[in-house]
Amino acid sequence: MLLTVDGLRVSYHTDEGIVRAVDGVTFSLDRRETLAVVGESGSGKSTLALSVMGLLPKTARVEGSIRFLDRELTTMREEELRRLRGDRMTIVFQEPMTALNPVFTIGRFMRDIYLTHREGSEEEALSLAREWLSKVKVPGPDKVLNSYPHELSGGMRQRVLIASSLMLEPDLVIMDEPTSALDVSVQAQILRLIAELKSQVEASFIFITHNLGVAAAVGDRVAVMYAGRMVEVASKEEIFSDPMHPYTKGLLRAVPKVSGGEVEPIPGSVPSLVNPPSGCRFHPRCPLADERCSEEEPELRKVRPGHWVACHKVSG
Amino acid sequence: MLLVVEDLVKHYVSGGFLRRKEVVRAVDGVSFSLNAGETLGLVGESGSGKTTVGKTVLRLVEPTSGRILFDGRDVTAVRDLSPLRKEMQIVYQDPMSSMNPRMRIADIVGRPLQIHGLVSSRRERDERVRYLLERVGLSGDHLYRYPHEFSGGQRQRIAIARALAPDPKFIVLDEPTSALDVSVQAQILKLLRSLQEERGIAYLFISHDLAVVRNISHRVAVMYAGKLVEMADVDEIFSDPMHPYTKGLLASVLEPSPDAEAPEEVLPGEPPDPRNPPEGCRFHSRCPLADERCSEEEPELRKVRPGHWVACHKV
Amino acid sequence: MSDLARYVIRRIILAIPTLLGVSVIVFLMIHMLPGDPAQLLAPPEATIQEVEMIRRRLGLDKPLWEQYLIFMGNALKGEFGKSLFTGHTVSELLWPAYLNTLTLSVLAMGFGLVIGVLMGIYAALRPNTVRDQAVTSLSLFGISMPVFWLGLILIEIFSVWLRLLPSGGSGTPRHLILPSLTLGLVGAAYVGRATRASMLEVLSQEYVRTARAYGLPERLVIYVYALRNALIPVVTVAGLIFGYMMAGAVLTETVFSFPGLGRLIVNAIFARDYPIVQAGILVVATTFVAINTAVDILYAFINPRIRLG
Amino acid sequence: MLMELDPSTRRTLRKALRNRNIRVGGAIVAAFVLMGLLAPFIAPYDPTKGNLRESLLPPCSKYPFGTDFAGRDVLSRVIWGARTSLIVSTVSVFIAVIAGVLVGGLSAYVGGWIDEVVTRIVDVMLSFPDILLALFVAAIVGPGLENVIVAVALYNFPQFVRIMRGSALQVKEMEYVEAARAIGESNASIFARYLLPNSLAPIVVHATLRTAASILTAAGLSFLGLGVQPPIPEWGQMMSDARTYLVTAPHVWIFPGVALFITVLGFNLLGDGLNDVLNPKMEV
Repeated sequence: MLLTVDGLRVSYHTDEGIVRAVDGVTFSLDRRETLAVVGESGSGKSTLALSVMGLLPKTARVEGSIRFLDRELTTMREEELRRLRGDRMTIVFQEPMTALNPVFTIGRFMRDIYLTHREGSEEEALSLAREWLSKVKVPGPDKVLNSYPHELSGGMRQRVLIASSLMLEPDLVIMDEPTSALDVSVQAQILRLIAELKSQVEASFIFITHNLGVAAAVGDRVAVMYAGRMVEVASKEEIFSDPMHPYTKGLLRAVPKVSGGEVEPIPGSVPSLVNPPSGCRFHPRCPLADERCSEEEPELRKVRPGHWVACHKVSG
Repeated sequence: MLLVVEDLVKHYVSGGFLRRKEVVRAVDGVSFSLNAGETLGLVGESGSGKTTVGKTVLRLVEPTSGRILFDGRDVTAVRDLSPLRKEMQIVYQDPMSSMNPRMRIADIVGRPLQIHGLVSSRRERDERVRYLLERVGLSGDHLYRYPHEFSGGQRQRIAIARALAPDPKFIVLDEPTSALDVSVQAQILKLLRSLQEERGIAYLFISHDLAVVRNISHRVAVMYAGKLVEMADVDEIFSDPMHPYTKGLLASVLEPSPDAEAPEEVLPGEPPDPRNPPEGCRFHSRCPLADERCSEEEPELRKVRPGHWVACHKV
Repeated sequence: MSDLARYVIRRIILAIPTLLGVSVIVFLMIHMLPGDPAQLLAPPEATIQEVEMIRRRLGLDKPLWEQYLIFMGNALKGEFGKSLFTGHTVSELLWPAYLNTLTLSVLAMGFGLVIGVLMGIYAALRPNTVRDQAVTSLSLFGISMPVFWLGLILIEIFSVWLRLLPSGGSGTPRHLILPSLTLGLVGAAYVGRATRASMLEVLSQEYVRTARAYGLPERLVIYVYALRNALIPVVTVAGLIFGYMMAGAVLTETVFSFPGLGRLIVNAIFARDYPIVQAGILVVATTFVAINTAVDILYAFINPRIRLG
Repeated sequence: MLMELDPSTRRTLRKALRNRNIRVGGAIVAAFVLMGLLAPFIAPYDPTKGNLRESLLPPCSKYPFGTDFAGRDVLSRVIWGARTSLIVSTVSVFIAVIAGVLVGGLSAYVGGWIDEVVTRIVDVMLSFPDILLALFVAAIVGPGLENVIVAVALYNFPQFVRIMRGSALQVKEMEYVEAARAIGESNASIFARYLLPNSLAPIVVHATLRTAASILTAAGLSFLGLGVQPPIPEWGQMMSDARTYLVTAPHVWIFPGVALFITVLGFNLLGDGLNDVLNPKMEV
């Protein structure tokens, strides 16, 4: 296993109370595997990404274990963690507009990444950067190296970030909604690019998205999160052909499709993470919920080989 | 015809004194019409001008040229917009930023009633607001709360209640569900449809999301770089798209299905800079079918079948 | 023309109407004063004939716009007429005093910038800790401190008790220490506040998180990636503070009997030596506009985005 | 209905009361205001009458702050000085706020060439940095209490125009202003119901901070002899008088300086606190 997350809990103290952003998440990731993590706002998917990267704000409280390359990340010294970041594990954020420093050129940024983690000259850094910009199909890599972020389009900036995160051939790449800020046509290009790159590099991917279609297009396995918990994990084929958790089922019925058909909303809204519902967090919106659901928190358990569900109402 | 838009143009001119002069051709000759009780879905990527069309129709943005007829009246010519404001409304993408944070719900939803003289007392206003809130699925007790005390979906319901208040015939819905979670989006779509059935309101539904447009529209118009490229009935445009851009867009959409894969790259490049759109057909730089003519001559939007309009030399 | 060149030229041209406005106001000063300008510009004991002569000599009988053009023409040549009482030309008095004030302000500014930026960064890196609060309180004290009172305290400490430095006067570098320290401390307080606020803002930006996400060393993240952005607004504040120092020097110069422009202006106000007052105020305001224009141009070099604006 | 506060106002109020800057600053300002208001009752002596035989006495039991060169009680003069500073700063800031909010707000809302002209005029006024504009005005109208108020108000005015204009321009671009037009609100109503209430937070903060700065400016003018004239007691003027006895009688300039410093500090603390509460930034 490349990455094993076990019983991860992340909470923050705020004026309103304790926010339990991630509340007991367990999963693992193989080499060269892509896990798509799907969830609505407040499901904790981005917090999960940041906690693996060790990028949570200092005020966050982290419990549980994150093992990466057989080393425990939660107790690792910041300096050691820093050496892993950008080298062995990288992350691509959602907003390519604000993720790049406005006063430095692309070349400067990519050079700094290289020189931070590798012994080498500036020329080597820039030639590797140029090579990777070509691999992500940036037209005119030399010109882009000398450009400032505001001179590039959103799609180009996202390609630059992808090149930056793959340049040092990491073991793990986390993509946090990398296409959500892009137009449909550009999103398609980026997803195609990622699919092609996946076959060229050794890395594993965690792909975070709120878009079920995107998850289906990129994931080998899909994990569905709700209110800080993982409610269902299965292979892409199973989760979309045979969803078992009522939330996954509801989500699939609620999303409109270009092929047409009616949508069926899930009643209610996403719960607050300050004071989440007792028992199963989905029970107030769940058509199957009974008394037990409001009292006892369901464990994520294996109902079939490779198919895990956290629901009292699913047997198997 | 409730609404007829003819050759609508909106150019933004910026620059001036020692600043580079720039003309942004946000909307460049758009024509369409809308029947009472009908929903026209207006689809396009960012910078296509779809939002500008919506706002120009309401004259929240002054058109550069063109004609807008609403219910037989020339919207572009009237001096006093007040009577039109009562009949045409708008719902924005982000309900939080479209509400005055220092107003209570009673005022936000009640102002249109007061402005247009539809209520005579505060009590009557509150009664009406209470009714409207309940109609959009909120508790009437929320009257004296502020917008920030609600969730995104609830806020969008409040925005819909505000638009509904003066009992309009027409509402521009500008990406009304884009900021919402999937599970809540479906609720809002359902609400919008039931309101339309109940009151016969016409919608101009602006969205970048083809699946959402398919769900709610009767007819669909596709915009690209300030122009309409295709317009047809909803089923026809999704089953038989004719413009290469529409085809590309449809192929780019991802469906949550077990055999889904990353789409083939059908639309290379990015939408053009509206300050400097390509000559000829604006789509030719990204079009797989483009030939010389496409780069020189701008195609007209023409009827290729009853109710199906396409602007392409190759169709 | 490049965007940058265009921006620089536009910024310089935009300063012109401001300077014209300033010159009109300063020019009109004589006419805003209660009484007859010629009378005001004449020595108190002058006869009616003498006043009339002065009126003609100074062109006060001509239309206002013509007088303004003459005033401006002379001002552009650096000529502001003669002092009413001392017999010197205004330029003879003005430029040495200006140079003194400039020296004082530049020293104070240098001091204020270094201390202020360091304080600001120090505080911003440990927000809401005791050390941050100490620095924040210190800068709050600084901006609440009457500059003339601070000057008196420093005199009491360094001149009266410790007998280290002169309490006033000019001539040697030692005379500059206390006045520039006084001004510089207040400047440091303003710069420190601006730096802290700006640095905190920048540290919360996504690109800082990105830099950390790629494992860049904290020192690089803070002192290069963040600081470069954080200093952009500080540059603006620094321009304003420099103006504050030029003008605020009035009080400091009075406390330390330092022969600068401020003291020249104040003494001229008391003596009703209006040509000096006019010239002095015009020079300070012009310097201020020039500095702010320079700052805006500098801005465009630090921040590649501004050039488009 | 009117008496009960809505939840968001109550929350802001609760936040304000928990804010240390507001508590400390507010207490100082309150003490200063009380001192100014109650000066006739709490000052032990007449601030203007002195006994030349008791000139320049160091602090003692009879005169806790000592006496000045004219034998006047420094404590009483410090207390009465609060009244002078209070009048000058609040009146001048009040005038500047009202004028600045109207001019800046309308300029931003109307836009076009009017806005262009207003901006140029403000630029010109702001080209006289800091105390210089006040000095210029004082040179023309001469010293005296009313003239200091005019000078300081004139020096504050362009700042409020600029802040209000900036704030209003920002608000003007907000979607809710467009939404207000969409429901048919009139221009006057948009200005009064949408633009003004949402632009005021920075004005409130700035008015507090400018009060602090104005106290300093007024004291500075008086220190130069161009401000409030004797016999009206004023802190800056007291310090100016004391410069002659810098070494022999430091109590004459130390105490008014302390009063001035603490008062200004109080307003600055209050302003910072209000800024924390009214313009919350993201927490790091």
